[in-house]
Amino acid sequence: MPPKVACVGIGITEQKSKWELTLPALYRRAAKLALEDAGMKWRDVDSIVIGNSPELFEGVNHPEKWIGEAVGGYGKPLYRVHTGGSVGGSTTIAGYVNVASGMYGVTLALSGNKLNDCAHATLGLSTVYDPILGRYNFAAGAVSFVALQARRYLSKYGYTERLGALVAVKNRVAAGRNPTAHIKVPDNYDVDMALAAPLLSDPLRLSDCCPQSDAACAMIFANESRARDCRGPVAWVKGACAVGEGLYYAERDIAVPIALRKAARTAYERAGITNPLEELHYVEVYDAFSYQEPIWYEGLGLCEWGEGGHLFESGLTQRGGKLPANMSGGVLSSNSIGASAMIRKAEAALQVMGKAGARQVPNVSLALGHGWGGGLQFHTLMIFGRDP
Amino acid sequence: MNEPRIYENVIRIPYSWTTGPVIGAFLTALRDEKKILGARCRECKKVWVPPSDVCAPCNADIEPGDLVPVSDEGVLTGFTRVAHELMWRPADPPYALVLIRLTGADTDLLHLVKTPSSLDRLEMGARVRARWKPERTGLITDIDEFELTSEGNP
Amino acid sequence: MSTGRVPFELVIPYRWSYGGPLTRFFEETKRNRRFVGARCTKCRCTLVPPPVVCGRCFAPLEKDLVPVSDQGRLETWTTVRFSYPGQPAEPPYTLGLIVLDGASNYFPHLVKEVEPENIRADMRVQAVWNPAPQGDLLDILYFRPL
Amino acid sequence: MTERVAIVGWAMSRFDTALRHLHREELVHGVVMDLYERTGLGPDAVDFVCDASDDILDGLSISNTGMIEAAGAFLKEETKIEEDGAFAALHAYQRLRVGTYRTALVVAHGKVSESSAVTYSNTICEPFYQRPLGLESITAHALQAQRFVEAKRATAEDAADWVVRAHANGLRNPHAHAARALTADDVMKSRPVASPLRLHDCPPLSDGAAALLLAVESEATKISKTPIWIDGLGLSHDLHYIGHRDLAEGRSVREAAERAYAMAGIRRASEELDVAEVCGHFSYQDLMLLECLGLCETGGAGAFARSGRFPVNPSGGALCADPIMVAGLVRLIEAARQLAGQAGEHQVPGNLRRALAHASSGLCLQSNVVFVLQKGA
Repeated sequence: MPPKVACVGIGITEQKSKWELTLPALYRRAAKLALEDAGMKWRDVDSIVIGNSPELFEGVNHPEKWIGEAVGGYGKPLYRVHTGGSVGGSTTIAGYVNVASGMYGVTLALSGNKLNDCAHATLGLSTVYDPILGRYNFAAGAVSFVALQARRYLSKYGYTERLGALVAVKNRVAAGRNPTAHIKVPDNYDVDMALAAPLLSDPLRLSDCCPQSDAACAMIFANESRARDCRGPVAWVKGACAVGEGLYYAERDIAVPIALRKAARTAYERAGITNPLEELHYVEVYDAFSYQEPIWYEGLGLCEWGEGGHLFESGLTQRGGKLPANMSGGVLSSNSIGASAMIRKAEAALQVMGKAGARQVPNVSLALGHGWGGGLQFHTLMIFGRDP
Repeated sequence: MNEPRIYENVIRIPYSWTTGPVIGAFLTALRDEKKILGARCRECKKVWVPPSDVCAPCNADIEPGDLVPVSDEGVLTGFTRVAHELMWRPADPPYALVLIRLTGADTDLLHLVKTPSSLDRLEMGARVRARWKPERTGLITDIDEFELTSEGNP
Repeated sequence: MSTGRVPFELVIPYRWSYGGPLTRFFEETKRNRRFVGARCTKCRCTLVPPPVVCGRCFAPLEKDLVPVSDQGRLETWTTVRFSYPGQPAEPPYTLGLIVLDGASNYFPHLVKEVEPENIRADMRVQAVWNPAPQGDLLDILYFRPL
Repeated sequence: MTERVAIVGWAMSRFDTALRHLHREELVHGVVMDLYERTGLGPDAVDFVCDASDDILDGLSISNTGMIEAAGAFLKEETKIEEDGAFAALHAYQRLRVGTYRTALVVAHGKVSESSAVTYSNTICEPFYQRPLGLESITAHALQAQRFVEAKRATAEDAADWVVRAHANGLRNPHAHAARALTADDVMKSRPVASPLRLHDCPPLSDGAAALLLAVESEATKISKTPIWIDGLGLSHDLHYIGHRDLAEGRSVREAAERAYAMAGIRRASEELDVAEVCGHFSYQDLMLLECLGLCETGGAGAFARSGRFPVNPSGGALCADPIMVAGLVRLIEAARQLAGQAGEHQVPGNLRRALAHASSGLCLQSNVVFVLQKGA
């Protein structure tokens, strides 16, 4: 059994379109929030792992070489993780691995980005596809690729555009209770208002799509003895897993995330979970686009393939439901591509620690945070528990 | 083996990087006052030129209030005469990239020496002075280059 | 003391190698106006364009490429209505994931000659070949309904 | 106590100035298949895949999207470390120490012929102070070399002798594609690039890929007759702006070495190690590394190298083949090959028991990782 590791401190900056800070200063802000949350000083950190979204988004190659000294990295072990949109998740896992390996007692993991320093963020996105095959940007842009996923999901299982609007309402309204969320909608935001939003890439309307935010997130992981020294509540890592699938492989069904199902099965095994729908008390999925939430429910094994929409419509994942999901407002309300996959795990940990403020859900002792990246390929998961 | 097929193209992405208050103040001082600012760390008192957002050894924040002017004169603490053709070069060869310890600074500034008369007399410890561009836009290249001053070397 | 923005256009030239499989694929689309795929020795699926390996099985592909029909089904599609730099066409245009008859993976391309509201899942589509092919993805102009 | 970790397999693609006929996925697939053939294993023997590559070098954001299939990581646990493959090997080592994995495959690739070392290294510079002045790998390492010479720690002759010796070693290594018979005179009269660096003080441009297989102890002894144990590991990171640090100090190299030696219980490196593969990329930086890794005393690098009493870079090092994102992992492979007695023509004779491998990331040795390897029990 791997050694016990806990998340002892979390820092999430405001997620907004313009930060008047350099990239290192933005990461430093998240690091200071996390140290304060953990009641720790810079010198308590033994190693650092930095995640950042694709370099062409910000135009700085190996940005950890510039960011490192601003987050206490001078003279410390430090390296960078990068797996596209899931980078926040894989950086969180790398932070956990640094401690669980026994090499370090306390590790600071950070991830984020300043996409708005790029005049056309979509230009950065269009470099995600193989230059020769994607040359005419046929599969370019996250929006169109996910739109293809959404359309496939609707036509395969018979759901309508109303499902997207329902998800948009749940998460956009939930964001009202999250001080760091980017988009705030009026309290009376409803399905009709969501359905009235302009179509961007059928079936995705503006209401179904995430905003472009800048933010940074920091999570501090500690081994058992260092975690016991922390005075506040901590969130114990029960299971962590990241699995990848191909892009255009044989018999791929873009609406059936088999890599997520494999990652979930492995993470549940490590966490000793046999029935996730019953045993989990809180979930944060990477809902960059509304239709993805029910698809990720299926990948997480909360229901059978095709039943994600019905699970959502049952109200079970609403505030007050048996398994609330994305009470932070999710990626649909704030998307800093570099930070979002870590923020999903941070929100799950905050719920377990009882430190989620206005968005706190009662008695959460087991919570899961998800993240995806690449061409709908990489899925990262971390499960937190209240007890070691 | 026939000629392998190659697809040539260019990735062209415009950026506009946020300077933040400290680097913003440094660049603004270049543009408006032909002044070079350093950051004095509140804890170790070291003057970092050019300034960044943190004094890393002390892990102390640096804010605009910590900025102090330093001289635009100093001595060479390093140089390299660049001969090879670089795709992205600040000037046509021959030019030199140099490290300068400005009077009042505790670290070295990277910059250029271009004029032939200066290039011939490059040596460690040589005294240099900034030559400012008449039109300045708030970039490190508002200083066109550093010239060796004629007062001879120590 | 102000904070500001430093503008900079990053321009990086690249010379990407097509590599064996893609070179042969686009020779066939250019010279013979046909698709070729590679068949996996383990799962027997045919993949278009031919990849380096059958990713799912990590099994080698048969040496000889197999011709594949230029007709197929449109599994999913999206009509793009917003503009962003580097788009393949002026919006609105429709992008689709096509599964060619005899192949078993997605082939992304444009879909035309049909109104978005008339598109149905898995409708039959046919490639429209470029009269002046250059040996790239535009050797196929778009797919249209059969 | 979690199990020890060993290197149990490796493979290197052909290294050359331009492997134009290969798509990057063909290059990676080839090296992974080669590793499987050498070890008699297949993808089902691998629990975790760790990719190392760079988006700006590949001209492809998220440069590992295609590697899931090419490297056989389909539905496997995978991540990408955006640093030299040696840093990905460090992460893979950490994964194995956790206890949930038994084997880990590390694969790194870089095709500089598809873009350029200048665009790769200039974009590493922060955008305000260094980038507009065109600082890139050659000029940055030239400034460091000049400071090293100015500090009387090495001379141009020392550097020339080092290059001659490296190329002589490289001539016995088929992967050292740029190795040539050189005299000190050839080096000192080669085309000036950025003083004090001349053409032969600099690494060649190389395309290439490499793969490494790690395993926990109970698995390692089944896979390999000569598992090479990772006994020591150290990593450190220095300031970014070139004028903010003393370029000749090599602070983060010393810190990384101290940490690796402490973990491996090494007190006097040059006596307790038998061979070293170091990755300074440039001649002066290789000499600087000899000091900073504690193999010789300050100012003694030139004499130490000339004495030949301690084999360093028997493979020829990065001066003879320098695939970006891969050269550091190659040092780790070459050090392991020496201990396993499988270095072919450039095998150092004698009973080698402990080796050092070093890799760096960023400009002017800003970040460094040091491995101490041990053969046998």
